[in-house]
Amino acid sequence: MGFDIDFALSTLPTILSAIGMTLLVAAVSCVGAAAIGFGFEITRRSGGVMGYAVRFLIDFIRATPVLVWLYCLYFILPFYGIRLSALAVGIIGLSLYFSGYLSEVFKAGIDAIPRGQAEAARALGLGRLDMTVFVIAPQMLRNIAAPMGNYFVSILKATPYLAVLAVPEMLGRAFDIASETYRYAEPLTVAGLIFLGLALIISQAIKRLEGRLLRPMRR
Amino acid sequence: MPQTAKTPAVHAVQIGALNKWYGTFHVLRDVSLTVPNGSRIVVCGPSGSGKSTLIRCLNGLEAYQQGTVTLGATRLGENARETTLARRQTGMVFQNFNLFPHLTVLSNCTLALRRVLGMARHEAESLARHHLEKVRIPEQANKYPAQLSGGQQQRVAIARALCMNPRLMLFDEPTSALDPEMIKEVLDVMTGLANEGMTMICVTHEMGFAREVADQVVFMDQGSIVEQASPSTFFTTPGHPRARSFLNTLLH
Amino acid sequence: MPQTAKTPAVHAVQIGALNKWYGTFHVLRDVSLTVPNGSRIVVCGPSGSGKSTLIRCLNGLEAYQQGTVTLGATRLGENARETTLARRQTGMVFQNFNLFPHLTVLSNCTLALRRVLGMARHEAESLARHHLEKVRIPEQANKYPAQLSGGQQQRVAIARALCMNPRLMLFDEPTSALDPEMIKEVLDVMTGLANEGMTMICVTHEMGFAREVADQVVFMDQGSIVEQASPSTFFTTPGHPRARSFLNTLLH
Amino acid sequence: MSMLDIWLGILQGFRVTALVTLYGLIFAIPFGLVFGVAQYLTTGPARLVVTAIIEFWRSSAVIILLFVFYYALPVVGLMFSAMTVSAMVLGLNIGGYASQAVRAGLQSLDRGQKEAGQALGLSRPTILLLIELPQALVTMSPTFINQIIQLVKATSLVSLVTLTDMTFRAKEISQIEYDPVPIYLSLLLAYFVVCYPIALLGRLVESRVGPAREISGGL
Amino acid sequence: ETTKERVLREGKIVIGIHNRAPWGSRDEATGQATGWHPDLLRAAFAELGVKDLDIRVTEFGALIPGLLAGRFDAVASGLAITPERCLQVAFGAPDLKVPDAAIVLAGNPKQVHGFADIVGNSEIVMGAGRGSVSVKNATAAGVPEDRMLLFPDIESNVSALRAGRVDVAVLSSPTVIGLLSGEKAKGLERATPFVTTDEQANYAAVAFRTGDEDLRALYDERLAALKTDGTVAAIMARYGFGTPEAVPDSVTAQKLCDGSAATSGAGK
Ligand SMILES: Nc1ncnc2c1ncn2[C@@H]1O[C@H](COP(=O)(O)OP(=O)(O)OP(=O)(O)O)[C@@H](O)[C@H]1O
Ligand SMILES: Nc1ncnc2c1ncn2[C@@H]1O[C@H](COP(=O)(O)OP(=O)(O)OP(=O)(O)O)[C@@H](O)[C@H]1O
Ligand SMILES: [Mg+2]
Ligand SMILES: [Mg+2]
Repeated sequence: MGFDIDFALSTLPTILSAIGMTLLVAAVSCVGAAAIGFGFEITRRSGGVMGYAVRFLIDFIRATPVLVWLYCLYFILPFYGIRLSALAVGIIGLSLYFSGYLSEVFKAGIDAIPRGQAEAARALGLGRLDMTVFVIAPQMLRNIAAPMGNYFVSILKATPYLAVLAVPEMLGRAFDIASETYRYAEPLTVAGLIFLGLALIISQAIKRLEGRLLRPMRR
Repeated sequence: MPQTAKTPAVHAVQIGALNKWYGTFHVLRDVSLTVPNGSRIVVCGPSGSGKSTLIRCLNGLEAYQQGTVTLGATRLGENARETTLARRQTGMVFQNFNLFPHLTVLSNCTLALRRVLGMARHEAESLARHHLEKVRIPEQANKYPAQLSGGQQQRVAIARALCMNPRLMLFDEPTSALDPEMIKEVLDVMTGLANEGMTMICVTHEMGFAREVADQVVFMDQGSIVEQASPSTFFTTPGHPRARSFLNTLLH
Repeated sequence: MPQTAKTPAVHAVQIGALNKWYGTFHVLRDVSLTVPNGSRIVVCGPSGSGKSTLIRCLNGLEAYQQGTVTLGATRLGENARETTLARRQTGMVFQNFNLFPHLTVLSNCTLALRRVLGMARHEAESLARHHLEKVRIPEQANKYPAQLSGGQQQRVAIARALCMNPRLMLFDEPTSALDPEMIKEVLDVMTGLANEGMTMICVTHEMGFAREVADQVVFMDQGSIVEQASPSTFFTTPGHPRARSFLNTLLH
Repeated sequence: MSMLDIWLGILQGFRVTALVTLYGLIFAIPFGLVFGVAQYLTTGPARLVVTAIIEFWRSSAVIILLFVFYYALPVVGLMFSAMTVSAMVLGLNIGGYASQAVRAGLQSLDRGQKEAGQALGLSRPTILLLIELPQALVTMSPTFINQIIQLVKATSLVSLVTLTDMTFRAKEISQIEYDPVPIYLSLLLAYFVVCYPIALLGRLVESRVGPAREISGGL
Repeated sequence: ETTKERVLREGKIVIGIHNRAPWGSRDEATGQATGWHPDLLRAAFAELGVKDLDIRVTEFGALIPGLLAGRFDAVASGLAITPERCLQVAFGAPDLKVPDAAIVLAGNPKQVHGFADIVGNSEIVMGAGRGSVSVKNATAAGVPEDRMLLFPDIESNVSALRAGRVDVAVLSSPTVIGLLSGEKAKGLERATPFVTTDEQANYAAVAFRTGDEDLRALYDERLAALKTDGTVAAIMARYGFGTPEAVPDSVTAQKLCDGSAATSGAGK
């Protein structure tokens, strides 16, 4: 199986035609996963029955593969009258799945904030909401930028799973070409390189963001 | 400034038979203390004797199980709204400064003014600058805490607390994380405050400061106040043997 | 104990025109200092003046760009083997203790004995217990560092260093992370060491200790030694204005 | 087929899932340790090389690596068994993540630990082995346990190289019984039964040694 | 030693399948290979003493790479002869004609009887296998892309049909026959008729490695014999295949490879 560069280049337009879908799914899922994960973590912190329920849910999510989740949401929910579009299932599935992981990131990020910060805020008379928004959240963001970036890359790398839902994303396009031409090396390499490039861009962006966020906190 | 409308109390703080447990561990045992308006109390005692716990009870950072804490005319915990108002009039300065590292010095000072008191930005900033001047670092207003020395950070923390116009200031070992030179600059600011008549309760082992500034020295051991006296009495003729041995180690 | 076979040097440490830069920042400027065997040097000076850097250069924790450091008869860096041997004869005690948290007190003390000197377990342990007794905590041998108070931890750190039978002890602000009561217990141990004739260089701001124990007080500022005198001279008539103002702030 | 039959059928793939996981660990653990330590100790060009090797295993798409190692390498004369390829690719992928945990654990240790060792005259290898690694491994152990879960879940890809794991069993069963609800729910349950105890173990260890540093580890 | 010599010596041939009834799958009960192509191969080689069919189960997309990598000696899993694939592998003689067929919910609620019906009713969503010839045929017939959902495997197609995500799944006729045999597809039925043209059909065959032409020749020889003695017809009957699936004599592997007969993809 030799590698034909011309052929590889010729696959580029087809594969790139799906980059919009891949990015859309990844971006929305990142936001969704972060939002749900933060909600999970806040709920867990408040303790009580809900706290335990959320804790179990997070462990459940961690203990099961994302693919199976997508199958369940896509093929099983309709039997119970819930019919979501493939795109919606993909985004909800990835968001839910990664929210479990991100909530752990948020947990670590919040735990790393010295207790004195919350105490200082309370001593100044700040309410719970103000404290969360103006004192805890900004510092948490600084603590978690790097691990959160890693998960954003993971979410990107998980978009090919949406092929099982017939969502036309990049790796699926590459496999389309492969199964039509029976040449695997070229389309897969092209898709792999695009994914790698996107992943590098994301992690660089996160690094910069982290640098900017951290600047005031360093000497 | 919001203010309780009741008759101005003579005592800034009254602590009555305060008891607190951590699980089964009895941290505060029947602590009673009266702090008249304008007085300066220094609290000292061995590590673990409950000094921090006591002053944290005064502004609601710790809950307690028995006893009463009265700030001005407000009994803490009786009425939620009044409790909040009373607490707001208590400023607290911590050993580790606890400045918000992601905010500039100025924003550290204005945050509560704007979010709690709802002041306009302009007004809040000019008030903050006024207090920064008072602690002698107006020029640092736009820096971040990490860019300041420890002494400067602690002075910002004091300014931040002062911005809320407190009637009582609590200090928990404000100089024990500082280098010797910086200790002096912070103590100077505190002495200035005391001279202006601020009521303050200060946990510290700076005995020079206690001697110079305090009206009363309170010595705690194992959760109880075992001695309370004027500095001159306390330093020359401590009554309790525990206080005596403590003073000994302190002055080696 | 391995020992350099050369003629025993009169001076434990000789520092000659030491210069060190961090990037473009000149941390140590032409520092020269002679420490005779058995003498006790206290180094003080404002924060950032290079005290830690200086004593870290003495046991090879920091590299330097110019100048010489001679420990006993060995010039550091000339011969790798001799440098290692000379370093082994230097004990160091840190501000934050730096005990190994995953090892018991006893193992903290025996680790280097066994791995560096190749002692048998039994022998190492009995030596370690001997030194733990000397710092007055033989009963803590089987605890982990986290189970001890700060003062106890620092005493373990001293015992750990003593186990290697050093000819020179370096202390970098050994009491500045401690509560007042614990400061005394650590200083007592150090005074005991000094009385036994141990050569020591100690960065500290405990002026009581300096007065009582030191032969010489060295005052550093901005990377240079600006004053070096006996404690009685230093405390009564400091020559350099910077030293004077420093002493002032220290004794407020 | 009853739900129980389906479930038992899926569990027939458990042996492969477990074997790939165990053999995978044989690759992952040494790789994570050696390369994590190497990245921590090296500087300059050597570090670049170490980092490149880690990144290759960590960032490449596992599915493409499986494909290449099983189907492309024999063409150039390298023939590994399916089990070897699976264990190696999945193991080294997880090992790449684990190496980052090891490095982070070593880096987050107080510098004073190393200095205290040096001041006592201990050699660099002794310091690493007896002082730094034991502490780093303890703080990193929750992360390692989470990585094992990731490894178990990643075994769902090995059907690509002709191994019959739990996911593939589910697909086989759906050849007989085209009824997605019980099959996918059973599969979800099967992974849950395998991974949840590991997740609980992770929680237990975490509560002993403090929170895990989150390093995203694939799916 | 050539592959042929080794196969004959060991009495064992390693085949790759992608576990798809009726093409080639592992029997749940016995663990043996079963299905159209394994049965053909077994019959073809049995008299030569090759009794052992050693199966490797993998994904469809890995069948040809696995063959090329020497992971198996033949692909016996319903691979269709296409000019592109002929560049990679050596196909045996075509053994089954593969027209498109469709499955729908019982009663065929949307009355689908050909691509024209799908094109004509904008409410119908069609499912098919990603990269399969059915997709090409549907596209050629004018089914718009936004009403076609492409799934990676048959299960997904069936699950989507049951879940109401598609109204019809267009698959190869043998697949549909295999799918509907027995109890496993309750509530589903084949859309009859489902009109297709001859150009849309393609032809399945066993694939060998290029370079193993001697093995292929041996197989072709045996297959011809099996056709003559009626064994092929018997196996076809076993799987419910009939005249629509019979290969006309005029169609040969050579012609299909040259692109002079129909095009692309059978199991897919
Ligand atoms: N959250 C807690 N849970 C359990 N015990 C606690 C808690 N906080 C403090 N303690 C214990 O209560 C006792 C009093 O603590 P406190 O911090 O008030 O002492 P302190 O006098 O301020 O000592 P220091 O001089 O070391 O600051 C100590 O023995 C401490 O271990
Ligand atoms: N690794 C480093 N890189 C750059 N600058 C450093 C480094 N370590 C120390 N410095 C700088 O060198 C100067 C001297 O540091 P050193 O720690 O020796 O001071 P010190 O006298 O011990 O102060 P302190 O009393 O605060 O411990 C300081 O200005 C410090 O910021
Ligand atoms: Mg305290
Ligand atoms: Mg220092």
